Parts: sequence; C-alpha cells; structure tokens
Amino acid sequence: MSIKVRVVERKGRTFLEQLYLVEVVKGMTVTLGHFFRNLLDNSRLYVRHYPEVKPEISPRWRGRHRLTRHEDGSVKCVACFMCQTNCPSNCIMIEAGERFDGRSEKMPVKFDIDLLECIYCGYCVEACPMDAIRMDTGIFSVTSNSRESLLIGLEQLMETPGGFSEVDYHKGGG
Amino acid sequence: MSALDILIILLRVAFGAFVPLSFVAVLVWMERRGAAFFQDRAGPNRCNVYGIRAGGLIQNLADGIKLIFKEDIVPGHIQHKLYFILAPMLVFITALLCFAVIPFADVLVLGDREYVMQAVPMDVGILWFLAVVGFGVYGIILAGWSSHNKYGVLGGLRAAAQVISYEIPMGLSLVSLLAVYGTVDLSAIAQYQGQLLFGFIPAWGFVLQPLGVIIFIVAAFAETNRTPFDLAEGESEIVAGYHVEYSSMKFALFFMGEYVAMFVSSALIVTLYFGSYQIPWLSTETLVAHARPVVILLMIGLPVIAYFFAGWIKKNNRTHYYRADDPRSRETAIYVSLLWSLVVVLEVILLIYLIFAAGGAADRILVLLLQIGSFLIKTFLMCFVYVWVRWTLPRFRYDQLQKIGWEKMLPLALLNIFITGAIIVSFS
Amino acid sequence: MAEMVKLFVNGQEVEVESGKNLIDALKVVGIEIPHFCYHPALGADGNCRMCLVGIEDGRPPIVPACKTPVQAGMKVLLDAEHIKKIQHDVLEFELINHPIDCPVCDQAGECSLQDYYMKYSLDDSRMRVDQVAKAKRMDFGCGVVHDQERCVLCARCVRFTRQITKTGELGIVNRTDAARVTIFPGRPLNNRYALNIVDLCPVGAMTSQDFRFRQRVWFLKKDASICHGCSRGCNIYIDHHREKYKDDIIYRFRPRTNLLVNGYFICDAGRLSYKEENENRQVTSLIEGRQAPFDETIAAIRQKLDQARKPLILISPDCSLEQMWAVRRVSTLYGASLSGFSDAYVKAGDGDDFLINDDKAANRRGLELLGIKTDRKSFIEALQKTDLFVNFNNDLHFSGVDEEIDALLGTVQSIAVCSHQRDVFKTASIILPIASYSEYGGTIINQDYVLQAFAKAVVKNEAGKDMLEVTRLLGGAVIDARHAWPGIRKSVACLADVDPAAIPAEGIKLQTGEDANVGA
Amino acid sequence: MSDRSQLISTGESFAFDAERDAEFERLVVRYPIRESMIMPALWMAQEQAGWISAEAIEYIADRIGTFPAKVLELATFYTMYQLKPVGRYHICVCRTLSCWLRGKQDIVDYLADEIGIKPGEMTEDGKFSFEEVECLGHCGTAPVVQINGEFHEEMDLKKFKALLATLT
Repeated sequence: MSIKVRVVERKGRTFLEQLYLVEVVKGMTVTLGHFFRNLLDNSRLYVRHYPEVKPEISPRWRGRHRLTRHEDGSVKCVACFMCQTNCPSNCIMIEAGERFDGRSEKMPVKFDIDLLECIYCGYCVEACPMDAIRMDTGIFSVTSNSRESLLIGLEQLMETPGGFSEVDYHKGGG
Repeated sequence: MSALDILIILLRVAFGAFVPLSFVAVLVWMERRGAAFFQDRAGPNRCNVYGIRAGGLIQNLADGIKLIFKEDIVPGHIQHKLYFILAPMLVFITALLCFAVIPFADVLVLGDREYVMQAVPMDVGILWFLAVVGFGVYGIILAGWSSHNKYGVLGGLRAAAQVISYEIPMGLSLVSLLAVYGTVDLSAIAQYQGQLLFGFIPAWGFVLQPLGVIIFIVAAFAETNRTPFDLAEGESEIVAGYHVEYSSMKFALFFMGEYVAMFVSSALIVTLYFGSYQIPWLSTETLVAHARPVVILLMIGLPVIAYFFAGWIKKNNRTHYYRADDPRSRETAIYVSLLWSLVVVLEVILLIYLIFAAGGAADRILVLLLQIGSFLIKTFLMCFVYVWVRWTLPRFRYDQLQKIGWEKMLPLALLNIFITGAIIVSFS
Repeated sequence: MAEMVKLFVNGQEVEVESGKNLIDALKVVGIEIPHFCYHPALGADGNCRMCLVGIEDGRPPIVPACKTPVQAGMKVLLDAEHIKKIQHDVLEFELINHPIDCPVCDQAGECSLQDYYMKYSLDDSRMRVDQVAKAKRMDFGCGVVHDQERCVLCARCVRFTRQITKTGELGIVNRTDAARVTIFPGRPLNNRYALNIVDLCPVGAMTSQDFRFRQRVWFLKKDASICHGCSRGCNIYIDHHREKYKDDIIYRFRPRTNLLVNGYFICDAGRLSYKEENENRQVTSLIEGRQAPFDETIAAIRQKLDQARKPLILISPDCSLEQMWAVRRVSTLYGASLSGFSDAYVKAGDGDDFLINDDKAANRRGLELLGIKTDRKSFIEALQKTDLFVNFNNDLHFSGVDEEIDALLGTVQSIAVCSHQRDVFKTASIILPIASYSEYGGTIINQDYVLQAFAKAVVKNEAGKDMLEVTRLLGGAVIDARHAWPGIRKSVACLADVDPAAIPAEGIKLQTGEDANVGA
Repeated sequence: MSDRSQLISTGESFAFDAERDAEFERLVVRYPIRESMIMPALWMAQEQAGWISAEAIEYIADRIGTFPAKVLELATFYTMYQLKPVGRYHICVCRTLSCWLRGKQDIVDYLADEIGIKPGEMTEDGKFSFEEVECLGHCGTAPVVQINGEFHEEMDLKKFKALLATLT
C-alpha cells in the first residue's frame, strides 16, 4: 500500500473543551456580538434588498432561454435538434418543418421548453451551431401560478429580448 | 367570597392562560428576528397592515391566518385517528398547565385579605411542574406513533429517550436547590429570594447553586426539545420527526406548544434561580414603604428611555436603498408619536397616582404591577437565551446527547447534592 | 455454403467466402471498407474511388475493392499510409462543394459521408473560393426530395432506376463540378419502389417527403419486424420513438436485407403502411356503443359465446400463426365454426414481378397449413346458420363492400376483436381493441412458404392486448406464443421440427408437399 | 461550366426529316447495341434544327428505345451539343486547368464586361454567343478559344480582340 496515511490531530481533548461550557460561552459571545451590532444599526446587515434592489447579473449568467433572430426578425433556429439531443434533463421538445425564406430549409414549428424540468446547465447553448438559443435574457426568476405556463413555446422564446448587448455577451462580462 | 375575591381569581387565571399564549407571538417574532440578527440577516420585514409592520409582528398574524385556513389533513393510512388528533392537544395543554403554578408577583395584601399571585395556588408547586412537564412528552410519543410513519416513530422514540435521560439530572439538581430553600412551594421560593445575602447580595438561586443552575438550564433545554437537543425533529435525518404528518392547526398546536413550553420553562428557571419577580435590593416591603420616590424616579426615567428608544427607531426603521417617498419614514413617525403618547399617558397616570391615590391599597397594586413587569422582563430575557443558544449551537449527535446526560450531568448533579448537603449541614 | 478462401488483411489472416468482392467478403468478418457507390444490389460502379485498397505483390498496386474478387493468398492493405491518404483525399474532394448542413440534413446520424469524415478525415476545408450553388429541395415525385448540393454523385439512385425498376427516370447531367442528378424535365419518378432511393443514397441528397424533418434519426429506436402489407412478408425495420409526454409512434419503415424474401428493398406502399399502425386505432372497449373496462368486455364476450347456439368465428389472414392456433382452439372450445375467409384481401392485378403481390394477406399460408377453411361458399353457409359472428380483426371491406356478405352480416349479432377502427367492425355490438403487428411478436409464413419470426417493437401508452391474451381470457389454453407451438407442431407436418426461438433472421423455407412437387 | 440541364421546350413535336430518318436507320444497324446511336442521333437533331430541344431528346430516346434521362446525360455532358439557340459566332472558351492558368479569365472577363455576355448567354443581335467549356484538348497551346468549331490557340486579350474584329 503506497497510500500516505496522515494522522489528523483531533481537537477537543482537553478538559475545558470536554466540558463544552467554555466553548459554548465563547461561541455565544461571538453570536451575541453579531446580534447587537445588527440590532443597533441594521444598515450593516449583509442583505440584498430583493426584489426592490435587483442583483447584478453577468452576461454569461444562465437565465431563462430565448431564441435569437436574424436582422429581419426571422428565427435563427434551424431545428437541428442539437439542443434537444444534448439536453440532460430532456426538457426541450422541438417539431421541425419546412422553411421557405431561403435562410435554411428547416425551421422549428414548435419549440417547447419545460422550464420546470430545465436544470439551466447551458448545454443547449453550447450545442447550438447557429447561436440560436441563448440564456442571456437575465431572467432569473422563473415563477408562475400554473405548470402549463412554464412550458414556454416558440413565440415566447422569440419575444424575449436579450438582457445584454451583443458585445458584452461575446466578451462574457467582467 | 367577596366580589373582589372572584375578580382577583379571574384575573389570576386569565394571566396564567393568556400571558403564555400572547408570548407565543412574541417568542416566534423573537426567534425570527433573533435568528436573523445572529446571522446578519434582516428577518421578517414585509408583512404589513397599511404599511405598519410592527417590527415584524404582523408576520405572525399572517402565519396564524395561513395556518388556520390551511387544509387540515388526516392521512388515509392513519389507523388511530383519535390519538392522532389528541397528540397535539396534549402537547399544548400540558405546556400551558405548567405555568399555572408559577407565581408572578408577591402576595397581594388588600386590607385583611391576602391573595397569592399564582393561577392555581398550590403548595406542591415544583412537583406539579415536574409531573406535568413529564406528561408533555407523551403527546410527542403519541404523535410519532399514531402518525404511522417511520420518521414519526423515530422522532417519538428519540423524544422519549431524551426526556428520560434528562429528567434525572434535572430532578437531582432540584433536590439540592430545594434543600437550600427548604420548601417545594414556588411562592415561598420566590419570597426566599427577596432576602439579601451578607446584607448586599440578592439571595437568588444562581448565587446559591452555581452548579445547579447550569445543570438545570441544560436539562430544561433538553426537556423542551430545543436546540441543541431537538433531535426529535432532526430535519436532516428524520424530516421533521413526530410532526411530519401534521398540517394546519394541528401542526400549529405543536408549534405553539413548543413556544409555550419554552416560555414556561424560562419562567421556572427565573422563579427558581433568578429571583422570580423580585427586583434586586427592593423587596416588597421596601417598595411599599418607598412608593412615592420610586414613582418619581419612574416619571423621570420613562421619558429618558423613550427618547433613546425613539432615536433607535428613527435610526433603524428606514429603507437602506434609494426609494422615492420612503413609506418607512411615515411608519417611523407613527411609531415615535405612539411611543410618546404612551409615555404621556403613563406620566399622567403616575401623576394622578401621586396626587390622589398614594398610600394604602394603591401602593400595593403599584408594587404588584412592578413585580409583574420584573417577572416578565426576566422571563423574556431567559427566552432570549433560548433563542440565542439555538442560533449559536449545532444539534448534538444522539450518542453525544445520551453521553452528556448520563456521564456528565448525572455525576455533576450528584456532586452538587453532596456539596450542598455538606454546606447546609455545616452551617445549620 | 460457398467455398472458403484464406487471405491476408493488413498482415492478418482471415477466412472469407470466395466469389465475392472484397467489400462484401470482408464485411462478413467485420472489416469495413469505406465506399459510396458500391451497393450489393446495384453492383460495382467504381466511380467514387473511396474503396481503393492496396494489394501487395499485385499489379496494379491500388485497386477498387468493389471490383476486386477475393483470391486465396491475396494480401490486402487497408491501413497503409498511402491508402489512408487516398481515403483522406477522396473525402476532401467530396466535401469541396458539400454544403456541410448536417444540422438540417435528415441523413445526419446515418450518413456515410459523415461517418467517413469522422473516421478518415477530420480536416478543415482548404477551399477559399465560393462553393458551386446547385438546386435544393427538388421534388422528384413519388415523395422523393432531392438536394443537389449534398450529392456525392455515386449514381446509386440512377442505377437503381435503370437496373432495378427499369424506369430510368434519373440521370447525371453535365460534367465536372456542375454535374448533378436530375430527372428529365417533366418526367418525375414514377415507380412503386422509388422511396428505396432514399435508403440507397449514402448521403442526405435524397430525402423522403414523408419522413423529412419529422425526427432526427438518432432518437429513433430501430426494431426488426416483418411488413404485413402483402403476402411477400418483406423484412423491415420499424423506426419508432416515444417523445416526452407523447405516445410511442412509428416514424418510418425501412427495408431490412433478407435475400430469401425481399432482397434489399421494399415497395413504397409497404413503406408507408406504417401510418396505419399509428392512425385510426381502436383503443377503447365498447359494449353496445358504451365504453366499458376490458375485463367487463371479455366477460360479455364469454357470456355471448356461451349462449350462442352455433357461433361463427372469422379470423384475419394477417394474424400470426400462434394467434390462428389460439383462435382455432377457442372455436373448438365453444363449438364454433371457424373461417379464414378473406377474398377481400386479394387485389387481382396489383402485383408485379418484383416484390408486390396480389394477395395482401400476410399469413394466408398459415391459414392453409392450419387447415382453416377460407373459401367463400363455406363461409356464407356458416354465416347463414350462425347466431353470433365473432370477427378477429378480419377486414371484410378491404377491397370494397361485399353486398351479399354485408346483407347476411346485418342479420346476426356480431362481436369485433379488432386493432383498427374500420367500417366493417362498426356494426358490432361488442368491440374489443387488440394490438397490431408492431405491438406483438409471432411467426408468419409468406406466400413462398418462408416461415419468419418477428418481435414486439412498439409499446403504446394505451396498449391494446395481444390477441393471444384475448383468446386466453376467453378460455383458450394458449398462454403465450411459445405455448402455441407444441400444438402447431403436432397438427402441421411441415412445422414439426421448427423451434420458434431458433428461427434465423432470414426465415426458414418450409418443405411442404406442394412445394416439393413444384421443386421437382 | 454552367448548368446545361435546363432544356428548352419548343412546344412542337420533333421528328427527323426523311433524309435523316434514312440516315438513322442506316447507322443504327452498325452498332451492337442501339444505345450507341444516341450521339449520332443528337448530331443529326442538331444539324436539322440548329440546336437540340427537349422534344428532340424525347424523340431520340423513343426512337432508340432508351430512357430520356440517359440521352439527356450525354447531351449535357458534351458541350458541342447546343441545348439552346446560338449566335452566328459561338465562342467556346476552355476553362480547364491549362487554359485557366494561362489566362482564360481575361477573355471571359472581356466578354462579360465589353461585349456583355456571360457564359451561356447570347448578344441581343444574335451575333455572338459564349460558353465556357471543359478541356478542348489543346493544353499545350493554352489558352484556347473555339469559334464555330474552329480552334484559336495561344490566345491573349489582344489577340482575342483582334480575332473578334475580323468577325462580321
């Protein structure tokens, strides 16, 4: 066996430590310090005043998805199913159809993402050969009152604008 | 029995029943706010009625309403529905009953009549407490068992084992304390603590029993199933233990029972070790004798305290980010004006007392009120210790819990009895 | 078994069948030689140059494997540097004008060009000039869509129309980089096997209008089965897939090579018959038009059969051998007369000399061998006498309404055990849904007495029960397909030695008396 | 080479005239298989009409008994078959390797810019038509331009201009 065995010294073997009480009092002093600091001046709390104060999100933050468009507004997606193939949570459901605008032969007729199943891993964005799907909307709060409304379709995905400028997105922020 | 007797009895019972209940709201609020401040967070600060958040107390109202209107589920697999429903009641009622024997002020002497300030005047006081608090764990065991759920049963088992382990050191630490006081009547114990030791140290329990107080407090934590001894709930291992199957108000009863138990055991700790309702160096008779100077001091002190409190409110009750027309400044203005109105009202009452009613029965009632205030403040601080400990210490492992109970607390309690006995024998 | 010869591939000795070319012979032992234009059904053309291999001590040193028959002692080089360079360079040439639109190409995932690129090339293009633009999405007729840009000019499609269908619609026009496959203007594909071109095309130049863009092939589960479209019993692959939240549906049929039955191809009608398996299915049990649970329906049928004086059971000639046996058992049990009357399944004049048969019944030989009467006269006689008519999925209206039989059917109470919603079953008082052939396994015998086995492929969300399960619940003793065989072996002489678990993929040619006579 | 597969349909049926009909019958027996007759037949059709229409190809295919697509293959492969009407002077510029390297592009550009005809087009007056063709087999004297079947070797822009000037 060539595994190096390292003996870690165990803490808490002295009588005082065994007694717990001293250590307990030490710990309680620390927490009480925090308590009074915050009680006397609550502007020093380490909190973000969400939702009034929104967090700063980097352009590479993986928010809700969107489908990008060409300059003329047509969808960039060519329904190649790469995102669906790569999706580990199997939350993308595409139906393809013929495309006649000369950009490509194929386009999505239906493009559903089940946001409840999505794990926001970003593999779909990585897999896309057309830069058609992105997670740069900056929407991090995906909430709804019904399950159905979280199965978002082509329209909704295309309507959502990107949250960042093209330059920032490609730079990756910061 | 005169009308006054009946009135006093009604007031006592009302005090015994409603003070713990209203303290539930305060304690829940304290738990949340305390937890937040210990952890550098803000705590409940959203719920409001017309912009008034009452420092987060409105959140409790919202929770209460939510719990009342939630669906009350009795799972289909439960075979003993009666026990299932009985369990939370048991937990809550036993916790509440404990408070009945705790004196919250000195004996009130009105004319030739004496009124003991306990909900249930009882000579056996402390024994009642031990008996009833031990009964409370049946509620937990029953809940765990009747839930027909592995986690529930495990939670119940843990609670049972834990209570058995800690009843013993608790009882033993009490033995030495009772030897010192020479009585089991809680009223007498409270009165005993009004004395002064060597003429200048208040003869409070924690001075007389420095080791006993530690053992008792630790055991009381275990008895109430509070962190670091809340293994019966153990979210990470057994989900929520005995109340995993409960919902709605049945769950709320467990929840309230826990806080009532916490309040009651705080009250008991205060009664036994921290001078009960006694104000240090000011025994009942001293107060009655010097009622006027005390009131004048109060009249001076109140505005001073109110001034600093108002300053604190103004400093902290504002929005810490840019917000047009901050609604919290309005809220602050309301609080401050309410505070000053209260001060004015109190000053007027005290003034009326000074001019018209000084001396006689009014002095007695004044002292009663002061002592109740003292008792409640002490209990409140003890509750804060509960919260403080909870948000400082992690939960013990089960084997550690038993080890501490049997291998440390029990010998220490026995040692305490020997020392106390030796001292009492040698001094008497 | 053909004669075996020994030769050396990359210095290793292998034993292969003689009389074949290198590609076919080495494929059997698991050695792949890349090729585009060669196809065993179309013969060697030698135009793609992808299969060039080195022959040591031979002259010339480099030969196309498709045109080189194996010889004893031949020393074939596959992994030499110069061979790799040839493969690499051929691919580079192929890819000069290839649009590399794999993401939108239906062939992606089963494309030779893609596979070979990954295996032999992996280089970036060195071309700096614009690619030659050619026509896309050309409708060649018969549901074949052509994309000239993706074409590698292997001419498999052209040879298919000239050699196999002998209709010659396609040709390669122009030369050099302008060369492309096209039809003569105004003369689109017009044959009943045209969709085989889609399978033949090694790249995505030929796509099927029907399957186009419907699903990516790597999602499809490919199960071997037998086409039930006619009595040929062509071997197919059922490509099906269950998409999330949806049902398991079939996307296409593809031919499966079986030289004993269908060779390499299937007809277009058979290929498109997958739609029948998806659509118009009977999914609910009905008693007098009311939806009823399966068990209740079975009980109702049992009761009706028990009460009937002389029930008549009609069985479909599409059923598997085991199902026919089980239904025969049920008919004896209830004292019913059994018929396999299915004249409607014969469409005279529809067949040809290649794959399509007049008889659209998949297992008529099974009926014959099990001794189930199929003639019209006995069926009508039985129908006149009966008071309960139980139809096991036999579509009497297959080729139109038969007035005489319909009139008779109108007079008796009928029960339909059927897989599809059809006119002929509508009048039944009890309708029980069952599985169709993609959803069960069994054996069938084609018109040339080839016994073939097929397995269950599709699992529907609302799966109909196998007919065997229905007969079992009706009191037949046949638990499953395997348990039917002892009885079948006993009653049919030519099946006496057959082990249903050991039927080879290409089937067994049965030696029937009749057949032996024909042979002699 | 431009795409030659877009056939032009005249709308009238095509048939050999009597002389060529007889010629066809005379020639067809020479070959072991009838399909060998495709190229001579295409020549004859082109002689008769000046160019080969879709109908002509169909007629030839029927006459020989082969697939029209097969006739089309040959007609589009060989650039000497004209699949559309040509000008009085049909200019063929070789585009294959030697000619390309030796500067055929100058001539093509000149035709496109100055004369105004791109490969496959004809001037409006019908004087010139122009086509880029595959190797004409005179690589040694590239670039080569063929006008109405006549070869002009070692062309450059100057010589080509001079050549065009001689054509009326």
